[in-house]
Amino acid sequence: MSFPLLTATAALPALGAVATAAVPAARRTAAKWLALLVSLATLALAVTVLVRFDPDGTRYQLTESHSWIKDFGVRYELGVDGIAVALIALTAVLIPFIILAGWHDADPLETGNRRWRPTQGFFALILAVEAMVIISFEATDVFLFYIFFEAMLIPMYFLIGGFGDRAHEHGEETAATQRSYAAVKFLLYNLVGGLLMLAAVIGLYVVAGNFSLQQIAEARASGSLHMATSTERWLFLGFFFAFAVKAPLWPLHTWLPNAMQESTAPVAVLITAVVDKVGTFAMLRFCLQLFPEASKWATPVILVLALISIVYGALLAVGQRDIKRLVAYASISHFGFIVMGIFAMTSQGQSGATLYMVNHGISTAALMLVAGFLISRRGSRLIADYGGVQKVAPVLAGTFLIGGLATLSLPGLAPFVSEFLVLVGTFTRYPVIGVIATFGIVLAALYVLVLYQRTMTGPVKPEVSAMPDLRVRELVVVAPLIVLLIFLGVYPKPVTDIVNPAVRQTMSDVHKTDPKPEVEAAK
Amino acid sequence: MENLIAPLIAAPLLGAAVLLVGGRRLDRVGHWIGTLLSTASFVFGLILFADLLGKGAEHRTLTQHLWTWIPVGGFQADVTFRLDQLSMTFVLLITGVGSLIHLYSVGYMEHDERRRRFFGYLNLFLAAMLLLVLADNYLLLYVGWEGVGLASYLLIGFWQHKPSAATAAKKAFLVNRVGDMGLSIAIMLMFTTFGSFAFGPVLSHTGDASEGKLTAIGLMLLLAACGKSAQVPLQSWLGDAMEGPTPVSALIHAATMVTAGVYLIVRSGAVFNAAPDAQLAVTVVGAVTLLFGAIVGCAKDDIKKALAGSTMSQIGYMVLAAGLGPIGYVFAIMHLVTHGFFKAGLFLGAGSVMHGMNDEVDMRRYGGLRKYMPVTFITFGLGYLAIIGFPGLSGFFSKDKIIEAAFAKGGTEGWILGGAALLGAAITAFYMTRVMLMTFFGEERWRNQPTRSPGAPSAEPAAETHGEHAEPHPHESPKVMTIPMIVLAVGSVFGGAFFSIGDRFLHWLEPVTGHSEGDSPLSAAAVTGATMVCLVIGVAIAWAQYGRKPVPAVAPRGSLLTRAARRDLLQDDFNHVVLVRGGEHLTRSLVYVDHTLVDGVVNGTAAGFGGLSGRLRRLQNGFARSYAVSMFGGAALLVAATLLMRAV
Amino acid sequence: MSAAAVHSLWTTAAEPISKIDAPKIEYGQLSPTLIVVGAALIGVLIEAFVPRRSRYYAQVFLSAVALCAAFAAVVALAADGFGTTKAHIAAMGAIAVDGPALFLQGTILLAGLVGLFTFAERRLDPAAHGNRVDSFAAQAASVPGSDSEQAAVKAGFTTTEVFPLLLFAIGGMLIFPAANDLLTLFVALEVLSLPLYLLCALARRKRLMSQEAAVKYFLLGAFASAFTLFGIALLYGYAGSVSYARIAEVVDGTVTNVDPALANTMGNDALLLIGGAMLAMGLLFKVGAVPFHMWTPDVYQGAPTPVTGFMAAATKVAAFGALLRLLYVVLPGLRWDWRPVMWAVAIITMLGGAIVAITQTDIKRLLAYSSIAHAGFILAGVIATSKDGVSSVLFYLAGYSFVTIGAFAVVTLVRDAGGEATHLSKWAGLGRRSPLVAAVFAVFLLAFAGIPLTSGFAGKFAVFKAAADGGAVPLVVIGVISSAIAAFFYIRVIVLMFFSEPKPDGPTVAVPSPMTMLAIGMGVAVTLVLGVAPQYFLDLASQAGVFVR
Amino acid sequence: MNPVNYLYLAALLFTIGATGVLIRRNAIVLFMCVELMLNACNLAFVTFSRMHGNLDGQIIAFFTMVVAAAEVVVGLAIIVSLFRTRHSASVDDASLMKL
Repeated sequence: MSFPLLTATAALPALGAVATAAVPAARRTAAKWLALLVSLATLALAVTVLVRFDPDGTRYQLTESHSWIKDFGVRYELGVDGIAVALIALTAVLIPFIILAGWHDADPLETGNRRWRPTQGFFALILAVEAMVIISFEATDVFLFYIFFEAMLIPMYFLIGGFGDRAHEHGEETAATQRSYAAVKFLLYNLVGGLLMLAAVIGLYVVAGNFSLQQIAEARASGSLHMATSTERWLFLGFFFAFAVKAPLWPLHTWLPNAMQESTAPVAVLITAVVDKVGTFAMLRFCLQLFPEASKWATPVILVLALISIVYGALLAVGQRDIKRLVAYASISHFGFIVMGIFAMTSQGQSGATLYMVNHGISTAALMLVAGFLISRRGSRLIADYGGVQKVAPVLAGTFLIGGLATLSLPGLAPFVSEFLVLVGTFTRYPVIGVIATFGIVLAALYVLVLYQRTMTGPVKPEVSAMPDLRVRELVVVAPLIVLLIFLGVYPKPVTDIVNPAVRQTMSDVHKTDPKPEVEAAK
Repeated sequence: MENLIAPLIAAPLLGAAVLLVGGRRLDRVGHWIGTLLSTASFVFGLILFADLLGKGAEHRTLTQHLWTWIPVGGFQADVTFRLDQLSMTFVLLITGVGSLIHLYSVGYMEHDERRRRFFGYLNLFLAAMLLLVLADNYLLLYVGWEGVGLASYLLIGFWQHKPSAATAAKKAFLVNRVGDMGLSIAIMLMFTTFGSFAFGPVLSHTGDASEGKLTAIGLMLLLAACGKSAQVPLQSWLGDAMEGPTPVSALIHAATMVTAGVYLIVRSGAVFNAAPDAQLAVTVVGAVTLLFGAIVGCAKDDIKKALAGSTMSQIGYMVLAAGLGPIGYVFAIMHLVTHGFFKAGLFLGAGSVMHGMNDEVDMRRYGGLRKYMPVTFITFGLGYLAIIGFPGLSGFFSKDKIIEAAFAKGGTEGWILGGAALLGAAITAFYMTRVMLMTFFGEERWRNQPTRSPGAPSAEPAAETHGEHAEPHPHESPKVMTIPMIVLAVGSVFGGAFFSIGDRFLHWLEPVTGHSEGDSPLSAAAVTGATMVCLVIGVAIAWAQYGRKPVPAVAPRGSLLTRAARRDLLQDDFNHVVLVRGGEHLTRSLVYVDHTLVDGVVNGTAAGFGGLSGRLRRLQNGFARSYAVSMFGGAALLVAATLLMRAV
Repeated sequence: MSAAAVHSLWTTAAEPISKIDAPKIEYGQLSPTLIVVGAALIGVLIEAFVPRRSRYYAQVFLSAVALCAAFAAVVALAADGFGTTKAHIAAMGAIAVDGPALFLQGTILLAGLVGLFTFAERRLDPAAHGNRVDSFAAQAASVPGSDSEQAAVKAGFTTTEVFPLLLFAIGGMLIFPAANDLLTLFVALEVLSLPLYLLCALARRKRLMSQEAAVKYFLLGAFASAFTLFGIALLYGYAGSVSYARIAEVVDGTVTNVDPALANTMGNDALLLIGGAMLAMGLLFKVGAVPFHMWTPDVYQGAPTPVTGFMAAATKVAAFGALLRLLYVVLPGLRWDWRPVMWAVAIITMLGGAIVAITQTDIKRLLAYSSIAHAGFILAGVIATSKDGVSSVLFYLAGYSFVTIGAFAVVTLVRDAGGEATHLSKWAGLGRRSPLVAAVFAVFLLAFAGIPLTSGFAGKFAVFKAAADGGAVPLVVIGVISSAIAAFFYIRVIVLMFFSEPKPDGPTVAVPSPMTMLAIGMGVAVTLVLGVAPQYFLDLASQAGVFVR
Repeated sequence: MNPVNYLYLAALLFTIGATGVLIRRNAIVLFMCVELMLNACNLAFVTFSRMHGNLDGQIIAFFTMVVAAAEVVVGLAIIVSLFRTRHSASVDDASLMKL
């Protein structure tokens, strides 16, 4: 029995959350530092996971397995494959930046009330989310995964509804109502998805008799566990629906713009960059492994939905007047790419999708956090309220531009690699869809550049004329992200090396192989 | 020796990094750092050139593998550079002209407080452009391809506080993106066809692939080329790109970047050779563009826009040549190089004129400048002679060859293309003469016109710095600006001759592009003669219009064609109406749909339950007896149902 | 029936009664009930003889001790194996001592204990004339607002009768799920109901509503029990006996020694079906299933909140226990007749409860409707008719009862000038004023909503799993949907507490005595333990999942 | 005569009682109707007892009476207190809580 590394990686932030919440009201800064340190320690653990993980080893590594709820056939089973490792690393990397970026987001307005401790709560909740996200990446027991997949909603819900942008064009009262609307919407959407998944989870148990991903997958592969076609499809739909809501896939996406618009930038990043990844990750791990046939059966529809998400999201992003909403719709478009890559069922597509999850996390973080800094300065989310910022705050503008360029996946920056892989992967099997999806890159350029032009260029608006440039803390947040973007854009090999074997496994689960190129086929 | 390729790119890249990250503390030395590093890269280029010359014609290909970039399944992308005669030519052109223009900019941007940043962008551009021409596979080329796009975006919009500049920059990037879409699709096609997208495998296996696939690839590559090289129908951005500082127009939008499309086509020659339909398309695009550009060039009063039109048309020539296949490749490149010299020279000249004229760009407010800025006049004049193809100057050789090749294509196509090329030559002569006359001859229309009339377009904000309300005092530019002009002028005078005497250039490039003499229906002499005739006609008409009678300070209404040409032959209006307006409507309606339909369904469901709840709770009316009724009814139902169950 | 037979019957009856062998009662095995009832009787005596000042303490002490002792007895019995191997029927076939019975009795006793704590709370209301007051009327007989009431309050009267009443009710509840013949069932039903009727009427504040609640509860309860009784009568007519075992035999047709006299009525299925339905209706009334639920919101709202909490928790447990026994022991042979009906009831209960709750504005009514919805979920498990079904229901009930009492205990804390501030609008911004209380309540709400890591989720999962195993997949799907609907209004409350601005005239949160704290604390503890590590309790429940017959 | 008729009578009484509960307003009358229902049950019990020829039914009847008595005690207490506060025994007046 070796040291339970995975458990530790998830438990540390959880304990950190408790500790942070327990910090007395007056010691606000202490809470912040505590949270930051915990997240950094978690990052260290995640790195050890990364190091201990052997890409060419068995499929699931660092596994842990304990009996938990015997009656439900539930075991506490953890294990990571390449995909999970990559995403755990992403999570652990992003959280410190999120905390640092949100340093002042939760400073209480009225300091009179001794019992009201928003700051502690804010950072505790962030850590709680981190813990739950990490463990759901690690879980190889469907039930265990489901529990945290659902439980994660609660802290997210409080983060969205409890903390919003300070200055709001319509005043605090309406801001509060809009926030709670967004929070409720988020929760209900995901809860409905989750509950339908619950039905499917129960169904799976009735069919399979246990929840162990590996056992079921093996049983399926060996044919010892037979599922009626209709059963498999229903179960698949139950699972997929929940993940599609989380992802979010058109037409289940409308909660995301509200949630991202109303929450503070760091929380918005937490939503898109971290939490939503669980959805796409789960498609890759659970849908494809547990229900390979049904996945193939559903592929055409899903691909079309993904395609719609791509184009639709991009077009709506162009039409937005609110910076955060714009980024939200951009993310919807990007999630379309991810889903498309997963269900293209080619190694390029799926490696690309995984890589995309990582890169999208980083790029969105960069763009959104800088946007957050911008908004915190002017106190408005409306694009129209800005103009000429580039002249007064060149560094801010520059970082914003880089974030934008990453979002439109400029070659040389990380997202390009993943996006191109997804496109190629799709194109090799579904040329038409691939080509249509390629329009996405033009639209992406459109919304990013329009956003940049309207906010950063042109004559300086009086309201922004006194805008200070990025502060040191903010630079510390943004610079590493940009470095990461460039590094992964130039040298993504470290990630692909980890991911590829896992993808190969998944491909074999669904009995698919990459189509041969014409020339070889001819020979 | 090949290890020198990476530094070639690294030098300007380093420059860009240092200058952009370095911050204000580098303001005073920034421009020199930039110039130095671009020159360094030029030196590396020369060394490599010497090395290549030392080798046998067949062994003049160096490759340098740096690292594996994207390895996923069959998809293997490496960061590998390939230096052969073709890329060598470009390297020298880019770094050479690039360095000169760096030097020029030192003087030109003197009064701009963001000069450091400008040089950073310039270096970034050089790096990207070098990556483009040195890449050994299409994906890496794509990186450079978009890199130059980015640089051009940044440089066009360099004066970001001017909305026009910002818009122009955005437009350029977007239109280029459309082209990039073509390139990425082409790469995907290559991957599905050849299982690779490196030059080696793709270009050597074109024989095994179906012609349909190859045609598709070719057309997609053409689309890419159209975007980058401002060919019809994606040419609209080039004119607006003149919003950028003049050195940018000279380097990026005349000499180097816009010729990337030609490079792409020539590089992919093997594909096109195997796909005649694609080739035909290329030639058509070329021919159309060369006329289109020329016509636009005739109508513009903005000197830079006029030159932009001419650039468009000259690149049209190159594309046309490239479309002709092995007959044309070499000459396409040759014209590209010579064009690089004289067009850069012309732009620098234009810049110098504006520099002396309070950044006035409207040629109708020039006139008689030859005695105020002699150096500019002479260099500009030489460039002018070169571009119209005056015998003996570089343009003469390169363009003449293209026209020959066009005829050599044979059949009706040959005649049409050749005819177009000839016509183009005539128009070129016309509009260039027009520019020349309006700028340097005639009476001095800039006198007693203290302020710029609002209608006239304004390019340079530097105007704000030195007195715009004073009457302009034309003066020669400083040495740092004139020297590059002189060098380029020399190039544009002797370049063509140097290349063509003994077909030096042909032999140099042939191993890469291959070459074949087509059978021209006309003899070389006949073509040359015809060209000369066209030239004379063009010049004559121009002289008749702008030389003999004075040029009106305000543009006359002009013929329908003229007015159309002033508006880029209405192509922008088309874009605006169809794409912009249409797009806006589409997005607006989609936003509506998303809010009312998609979101409405969700909220509607919630509201529905709420209403149902409100109706149901009325049953709870507070009267104990009504509760009893429901119980009684329930009991009755229960009993009935149970009995029923038994009955059925 | 022939006259001769009748005559003989009379004559045998008329004979001098020589010797009836005294019934054999296993006092040990009935000890839990006996202890509680005995304590109740002593409580009455206390009311009679102990001076007023010290009654309260005496009563509280006595009840606490009695409940603990009874619980200890239950544990002892269970440990002795009466839950599993030694399970049998005691008291001449009147009372079953088996797994479900013991498990439910244990749950009821704990719930009762926690309920007792909330009954005994005296710190919440401001002290009237220098003596602490609980949430019960000073003198139930005095007219609200009258001088006599004033006087009673001034004199510091307190209705300490509530404690014996509570004990009586608990006693009835203990018998209810253990009853093994219909007569015992009926008596237990009344024994548990009558005290509750009274308790409902005893609120200190809002007495009109309290009395109204009592009247409604009483009239409807009596109405329902009349149906129950008639059902019993019909069953008796059907089987010629009220003992479960006997009836089951008749239903299964495996009846032995039929005396010819019965031949013509016995086995008349009409009697059986109608009787069964009416009996079931009585029980469904107690569990608050649609359409017999309508008393629930009014009574829950009007009754004193501690009573409501206790009632909502314990009564449900007892009633479901009885229902389980009825359906599993008496009418299993009839499964194919009552299952579809129960399906329908379960579905409309789940949906009805959840949907109507959406628009509620009073926290107590809200919880009432939620309890209705939960009754629906539990019914889904009842229908499974499998061992898993039983144990899942037992588990669910255990978890649910603590959440409920805890939730209502929290409600007692939120007060303003008019006593408890039960209107939802008053709860706005509670999370700002006292995050702890709000957080605790949020935990209960999340448990109600069945969010993972709470007992609510574990229970819901168990029940749905059993149902799905039993082939009731559509039921599961509907259950899932209705819990999504239910989630909506639980969340609404959370939103109100945390995300809306506190009102200036908002309520204050009273600082309770350790007793209420203990009640709430136990609620939270059980909720989380059953959510995170339910295995032990699931084992317990599944061991206890077998009825003796 | 055939004891089954007593059953019909019992059912009739029960129904009358139930109907009374549904239609009458006065709490006392309501309550009496409930009592009627209980007694209908009693009748059924003794009848069945008679038909089955065992004494269980009759015993139960006694139990029922006791229970009914207990109900009366509790019920009247509640109803009276309600009457004293509202000065009306109509159950429909007591409808503060609704919806």
